[in-house]
Amino acid sequence: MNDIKISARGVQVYYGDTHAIKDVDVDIRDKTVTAFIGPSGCGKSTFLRCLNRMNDTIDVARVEGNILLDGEDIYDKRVDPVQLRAKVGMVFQKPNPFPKSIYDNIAYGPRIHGLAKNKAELDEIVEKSLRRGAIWDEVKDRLHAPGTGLSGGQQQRLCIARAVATEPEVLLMDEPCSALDPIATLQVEELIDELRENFSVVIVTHSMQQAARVSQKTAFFHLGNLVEYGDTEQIFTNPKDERTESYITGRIG
Amino acid sequence: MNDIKISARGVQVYYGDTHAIKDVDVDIRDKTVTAFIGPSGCGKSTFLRCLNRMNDTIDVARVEGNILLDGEDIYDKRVDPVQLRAKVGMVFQKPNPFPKSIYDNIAYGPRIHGLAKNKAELDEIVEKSLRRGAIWDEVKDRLHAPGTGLSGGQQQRLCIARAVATEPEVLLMDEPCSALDPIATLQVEELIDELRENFSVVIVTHSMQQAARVSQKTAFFHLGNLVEYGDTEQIFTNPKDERTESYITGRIG
Amino acid sequence: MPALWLLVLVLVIGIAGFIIGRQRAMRTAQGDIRLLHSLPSYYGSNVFLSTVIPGLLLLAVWLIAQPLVIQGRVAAMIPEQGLSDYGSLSLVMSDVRRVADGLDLAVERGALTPEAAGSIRTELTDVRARLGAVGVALGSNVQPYVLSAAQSYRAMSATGSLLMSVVVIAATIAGFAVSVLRTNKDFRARNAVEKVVLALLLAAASIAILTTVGIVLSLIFNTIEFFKLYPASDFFFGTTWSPSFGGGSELGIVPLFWGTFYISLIALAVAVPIGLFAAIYLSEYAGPKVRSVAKPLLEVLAGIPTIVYGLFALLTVGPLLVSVFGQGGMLGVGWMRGGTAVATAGLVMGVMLIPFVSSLSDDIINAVPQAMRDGSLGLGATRSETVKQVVMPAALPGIVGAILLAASRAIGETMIVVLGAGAAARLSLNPFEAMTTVTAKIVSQLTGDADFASPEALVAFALGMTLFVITLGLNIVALVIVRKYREQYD
Amino acid sequence: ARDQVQVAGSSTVLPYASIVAEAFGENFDFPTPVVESGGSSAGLKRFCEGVGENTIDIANASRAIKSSEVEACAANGVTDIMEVRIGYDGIVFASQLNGPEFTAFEPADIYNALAEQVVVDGELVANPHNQWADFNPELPAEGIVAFIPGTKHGTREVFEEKVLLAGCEASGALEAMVASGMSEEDAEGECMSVRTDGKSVDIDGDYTETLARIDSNANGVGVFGLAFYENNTDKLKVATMSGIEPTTETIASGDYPVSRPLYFYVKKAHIGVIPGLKEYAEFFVSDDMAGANGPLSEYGLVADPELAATQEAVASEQTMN
Amino acid sequence: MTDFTADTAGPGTPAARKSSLYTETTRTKRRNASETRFRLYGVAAISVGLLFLVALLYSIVTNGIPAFKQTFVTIPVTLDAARLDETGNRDPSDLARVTTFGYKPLVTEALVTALRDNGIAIPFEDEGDVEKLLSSSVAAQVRNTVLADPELVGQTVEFRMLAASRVDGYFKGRVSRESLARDRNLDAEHLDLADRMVEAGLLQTAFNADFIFGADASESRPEQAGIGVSMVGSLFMMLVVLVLALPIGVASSIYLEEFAPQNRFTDFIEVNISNLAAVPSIVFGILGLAVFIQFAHLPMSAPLVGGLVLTLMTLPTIIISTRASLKAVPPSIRDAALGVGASRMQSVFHHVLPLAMPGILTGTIIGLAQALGETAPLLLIGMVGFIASNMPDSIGAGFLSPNSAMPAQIYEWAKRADPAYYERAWGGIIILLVFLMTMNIIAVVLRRRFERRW
Ligand SMILES: Nc1ncnc2c1ncn2[C@@H]1O[C@H](COP(=O)(O)OP(=O)(O)OP(=O)(O)O)[C@@H](O)[C@H]1O
Ligand SMILES: Nc1ncnc2c1ncn2[C@@H]1O[C@H](COP(=O)(O)OP(=O)(O)OP(=O)(O)O)[C@@H](O)[C@H]1O
Ligand SMILES: [Mg+2]
Ligand SMILES: [Mg+2]
Ligand SMILES: O=P([O-])([O-])[O-]
Repeated sequence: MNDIKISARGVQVYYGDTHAIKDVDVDIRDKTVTAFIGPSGCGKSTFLRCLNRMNDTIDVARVEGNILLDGEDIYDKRVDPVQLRAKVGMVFQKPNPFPKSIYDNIAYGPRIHGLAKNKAELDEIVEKSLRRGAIWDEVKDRLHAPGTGLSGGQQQRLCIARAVATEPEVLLMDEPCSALDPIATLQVEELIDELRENFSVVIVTHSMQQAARVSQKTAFFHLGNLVEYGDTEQIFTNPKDERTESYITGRIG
Repeated sequence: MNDIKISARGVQVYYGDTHAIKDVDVDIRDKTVTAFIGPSGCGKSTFLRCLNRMNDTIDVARVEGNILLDGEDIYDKRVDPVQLRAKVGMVFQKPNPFPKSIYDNIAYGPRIHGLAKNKAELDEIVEKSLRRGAIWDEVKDRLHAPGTGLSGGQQQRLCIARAVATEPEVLLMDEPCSALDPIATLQVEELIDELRENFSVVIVTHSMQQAARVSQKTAFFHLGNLVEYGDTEQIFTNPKDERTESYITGRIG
Repeated sequence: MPALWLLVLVLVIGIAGFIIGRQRAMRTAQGDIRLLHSLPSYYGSNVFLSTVIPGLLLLAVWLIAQPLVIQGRVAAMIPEQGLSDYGSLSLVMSDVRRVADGLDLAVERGALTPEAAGSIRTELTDVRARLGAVGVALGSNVQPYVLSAAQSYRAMSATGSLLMSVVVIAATIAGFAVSVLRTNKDFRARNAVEKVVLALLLAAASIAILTTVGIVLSLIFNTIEFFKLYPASDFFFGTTWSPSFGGGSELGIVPLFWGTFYISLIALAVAVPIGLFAAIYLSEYAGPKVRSVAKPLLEVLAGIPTIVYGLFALLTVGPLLVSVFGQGGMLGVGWMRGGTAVATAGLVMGVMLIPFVSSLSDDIINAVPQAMRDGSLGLGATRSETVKQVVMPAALPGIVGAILLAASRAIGETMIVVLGAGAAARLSLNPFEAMTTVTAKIVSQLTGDADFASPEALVAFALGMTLFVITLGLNIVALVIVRKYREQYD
Repeated sequence: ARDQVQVAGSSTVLPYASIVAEAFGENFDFPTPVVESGGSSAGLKRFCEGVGENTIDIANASRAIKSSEVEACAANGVTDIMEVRIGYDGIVFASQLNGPEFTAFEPADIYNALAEQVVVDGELVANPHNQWADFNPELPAEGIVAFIPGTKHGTREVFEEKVLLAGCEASGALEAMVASGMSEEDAEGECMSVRTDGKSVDIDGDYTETLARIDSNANGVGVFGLAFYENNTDKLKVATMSGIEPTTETIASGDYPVSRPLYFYVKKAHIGVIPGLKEYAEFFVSDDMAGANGPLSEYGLVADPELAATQEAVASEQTMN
Repeated sequence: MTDFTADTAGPGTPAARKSSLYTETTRTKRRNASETRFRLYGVAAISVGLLFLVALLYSIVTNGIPAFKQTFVTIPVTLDAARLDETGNRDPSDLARVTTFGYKPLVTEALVTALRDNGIAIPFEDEGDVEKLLSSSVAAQVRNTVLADPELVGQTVEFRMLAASRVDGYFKGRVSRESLARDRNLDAEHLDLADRMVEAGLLQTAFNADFIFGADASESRPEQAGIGVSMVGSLFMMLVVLVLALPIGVASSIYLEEFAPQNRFTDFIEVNISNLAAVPSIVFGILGLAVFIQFAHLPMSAPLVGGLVLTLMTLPTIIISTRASLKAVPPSIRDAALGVGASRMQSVFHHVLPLAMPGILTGTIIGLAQALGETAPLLLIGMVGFIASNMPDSIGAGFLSPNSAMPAQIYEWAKRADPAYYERAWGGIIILLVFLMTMNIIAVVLRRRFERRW
């Protein structure tokens, strides 16, 4: 049941001359939440963006190595990055709602993927997604107000809802709770837990507690290297690498 | 010594028809760290932006009530918002580095305020600010690379350093550590502590721990109302309002 | 079948294809669009495109190729005598084509029966008169060999167009069938359609290249002709421009280029600051009301015909400048001898160019994210500091584009120069002196009275070509500089 | 198929051609011909581009076709060309109605005012004159400003040959030049060169531009077509040349020296093909139109004394040589 | 930890920092002064632009308004059957044989009669001289009326005819008795006559709809000239430009900005486009003549060809502005779309393009304005000159039959000798500008709807 969903081998990422990700091997399991932790600037977002080829959009970025999704090389020429991204959804570190209405923000993905047969179904998807993003109550009366007029945390949840609406098989979440209060955080964590039943989730977080709460696997990055990867419990209770230990106990940053 | 730095009375903010801040009275003391806490979308950022009139830039926003800085009404006609903002600095919720080099991002404020007599002094200010922003080590070799090419957390620290570089009397920080790892968070908290010796700091945060660690005063916002305001210790140990209690104990969001 | 009807038929099949493709896709997915690879309309579009494109391509190729093929075969039928009569094969052939077209028209108008058109003989019929009656211009009487060539030409064309109809329709239906058959729920319809759209986008971009080729081709022959008559070195390095009808003209391009450069410079010196400041004011300071009125009003400046600007320069601005800078003028400097001057034309041209800078820049500045402004204002910057140091650098690439566009228009402008700057070519530094530009001289030599085969008239083409090459060079330099700048920054 | 006559060429002939075209359209069943402007050269060039519907039928010209152009025509298959002279264009000197008394010029005056080199006290020198009175006390003591046709205009050629060259001879400058060792030909060329110090202003535009310049410059003297002058007598006053006042009569009789013939050229191959082509050509030179009292002469065309011969030639479709 | 220095001294002297908000520090004063200056530059820039606009519009309107009024003569004309229809059977082809030259005396006599009937003495030796009061178009007007309704022959019909341009000029203040002293066309007596005719109600000045809807007229009768037909020519040209230039321009910008790989070929296209912007418009005319008329055998003087030439000329403007505004759309928007699984094509067409719309519309406004006012390229494809066609009777004819364009018409009028054409040229400019503004309004309104900040 817990097969490998994504398998990365020897991944290198360069931004121009900067070597941002250094030879990372990692396996992301299906129906599992994997947490990426590590100090700011260590390459978590960069690596995350490799997994659905979002780095393609950065001119200076160059990716090497192999990344297999369900055994297929996602950097293969035959692969359509669009289809890949429909399968591997993403919540970005900086909330980026479309300058459209809240409704359209959510409905966009389902529309282009043909997930709804008619308007009623679409409405249903939008409501469900907003509920899952724990923002329904706050926006249900202003679905047609612009998404850019929301507060920081609301925008973040909107983006989570938007990503969930397309029902990806893998969801990459870059610090999805950074602007959320504890309750909202809890709700998002519940969402993640729920998603895990069918899908695979990768979450970048700076909160050890959160990593410990939601993830089964944890990867610790440091200066572009994947230092340690293993069961969350083991990483937090019994780290093998001393850098991991220092980080968890708050000694390196 | 701990005089009132900012005093707000009957502040109301409307975004078009939405009543985002409802009749808030609050006193912000000098040489004190004040934490604003509350669920996402409750109006923390909105209120923060009132304090240095950043809401002026939002067309639909309308501010009513009185806000006094050192006893002077900042919404008075005679007040130049530019001078006000030089005194009351701000770190925004979403990191917004200028599309310029890292160096120029920091040097921008000192340049316009004439804080440096010459290039050497400016270099010094830049280095000092980057150190205070806890990002010097990461960027010292790429000071002339664009600030937009930094990681999320690095951008956030860059923006903190940028705000500190102009040496404001009051520093408003909207979730300054949301994208930071624990070590970097700690460093920023130390910075805040240090700033407190001479200045006044207002910080919005979703982390109760952080609020408890750095602040002396805490204000709890809920649905646009200031529900409770008092000594941090008292708020966290013995809240008067039950909504406060619910929030702190994680029951309302 | 005429090409137009063929075209309509192909399009109709294509539209039917769209509907059928869409339906078929839905059917293969049992009416559940979630099972489809792409949205249903992509399947429809895919069938439409696969149906229409082969047909249209074939049609286009055929329409171009058929005359060439037939011409080759008919040309082989022309006897020796034809060449000596006409002087060249192409002249004979143009007559053959004209006669053939005439026969077609005659048949169409009922002046000839189809059989008669195929069998008439010059010995028996005055073909020229018969064709003239239906409105076909023939240069001379029709030779027997021309007529028979024309008749075979018609016969071949008829067979050719029949064949064309068959082939085009076959290709259309084949495209239709293949794409409909390929339509099933797993077919990557979106990718297929997007590939075609991308090709269309590329084709649109390539029109610029075709235009360039067209311009070069329409200038080059006369330019070569010119250089046969007039030494290139005198043209490129001569500092005197004085054409005259009787020959012995001096046609040095240098003063014209100097005039072009000088006038454009002054025009930009007027338009760029005014346009930029106006754009900044509109996007950063003005309220929505002011903006929504002032911007379109300024845009009217771009729509006033240039002849009005020319008259404005001649009648208003010129005399005004003379009253300031002329002899006995307000400044008493006496720099300006007449109303027509570089400064007059430059000033007025600058006014015309204001909206090119202001409107485009305003849009670009407006597109800079508000967060950038907030960042700067939050540090205690004034609005002008924000504009100058944060907004403008962010908007710079677009603004540079707008300024280059304005500069290009300045180089290409004619009427304002003719009326505002005068017609005399001169090399001088005094901006209050009359001068003229390359473009103005292209127009005047082209519409002048000189012998059209003389260097004085042909020089228009050489001027056009030279200007074209030089601006091309400048654009390459600009591109390289912009690239360099961008690379340093990243 | 094209069913209207297509004409292009000289802007000097354009007004006459358009009057004819308009009347032609009113009185015949053919559509009104299209008369394009764009200059004699451009018109002839398009005329010579070939035979066929996508080429023009008639080229208007304010000068005779050149032999090199005839050759170019022939090279493109345009061989049978009919040349039709419609009359003469008078060229006059005029100045602001209320300006100085520029009412009588001699060619020598114009030469002395505008030439590059003039004779002063028997010496050939670069033109030193600033005022008209400097060389002819009978002329006003006003600064010299003249607006003459630019080198693109056919009028310039006439101005050079019939005024400057004549003035050069009359003022003795030609003699002086030859005496100084110049060849006859070079001297004639030198006679026709105009001073470049700004006192003589080339006008590349049309007469309305010259008029506008004179309007704003009281001392200006300009060169105009007779028809243009006659339409603007409320602003301009004309000067006599060698004592002769320019009128259609004096020009037709040849007394007034400065004039040039106007032509149009017909592509014979198009006759009988383009409907109305021959009718238009005949109508143009008919007495009703081009005769001495016809609308053309009313507008300012100097009627051709040999009009009858021209009508004859058009009727018989006579081509050039 | 290393990032900290123990420098806690605090910046700035507290005394200086405790300055009041109400008083500006010297530095703020200086900066605010520069702010005010900067703002003033903006106001000044816009004022200068608007000032020029007002000056231009003022001279256009004052010069052009008289063109909208015209002087008419209303008299009865006896359509003498003996002279108009010798055969007497009212056969149209026989009627047509009498030319305008035959009608002219008829009209002149009618005027003389009308004057006599109203008791106005004719001051000329030759009574026929009164005909100079009338436009030379009247004979054609009467003839056309007769040809349209042969039954009128033999009757007396009242006609409203155009007065000659100089008479018209007299009532507009352009012509005075003094100025006629040296005029061959009209004498001062004619003006006296005209004044009497006004008193008698034979002559009146009225709004001239024919100026707006009519066709060009020859040089000898400015009073008849109208801009309507060339306005239709411009309209058809603008249709061609809009339908071709906007999609092609936007498509090539999208390709270059969003999809083009960085290589020689795209560099080449890019340089070409910016270079085309600098090609003088007349060169596009040369190109149009060579390609569309001589090579592709499209008809001469046709708005279709004009539209094609102007399309090529307008493309660079639209492309350059579209590219600039595509570039200005922040990448986060593209990321957001790609992140939910949109293709690049979708992200561009669904998100980027709408955000770039203001710039695209600006380019379109400016490009079309430029195309609408351009004369030079039309010179070479036969749209400048005397092209007095009728209104096209079908859409196809609108594109293909010979026509002029508004700027070409205005340019021609401005060159004509009769001063009456001068006011018509300006009047034409008024109509051109009204046309332009109507065209722009749609784009301006659209643009306002798309404008937003993010
Ligand atoms: N520009 C705007 N236009 C309209 N409504 C807005 C705008 N900005 C904020 N709001 C609304 O005002 C309310 C308060 O927003 P604010 O940004 O102050 O919340 P916040 O407390 O900062 O929340 P968060 O913790 O999520 O950042 C929210 O309901 C939000 O949707
Ligand atoms: N567009 C870019 N151009 C150049 N360098 C970049 C770019 N994006 C990121 N980097 C650099 O690559 C490194 C890794 O960045 P990344 O964004 O992956 O960090 P991160 O682990 O997500 O950090 P954070 O927790 O702060 O978001 C950093 O040193 C950063 O400065
Ligand atoms: Mg990151
Ligand atoms: Mg907030
Ligand atoms: O146009 P023109 O040839 O008569 O000068």
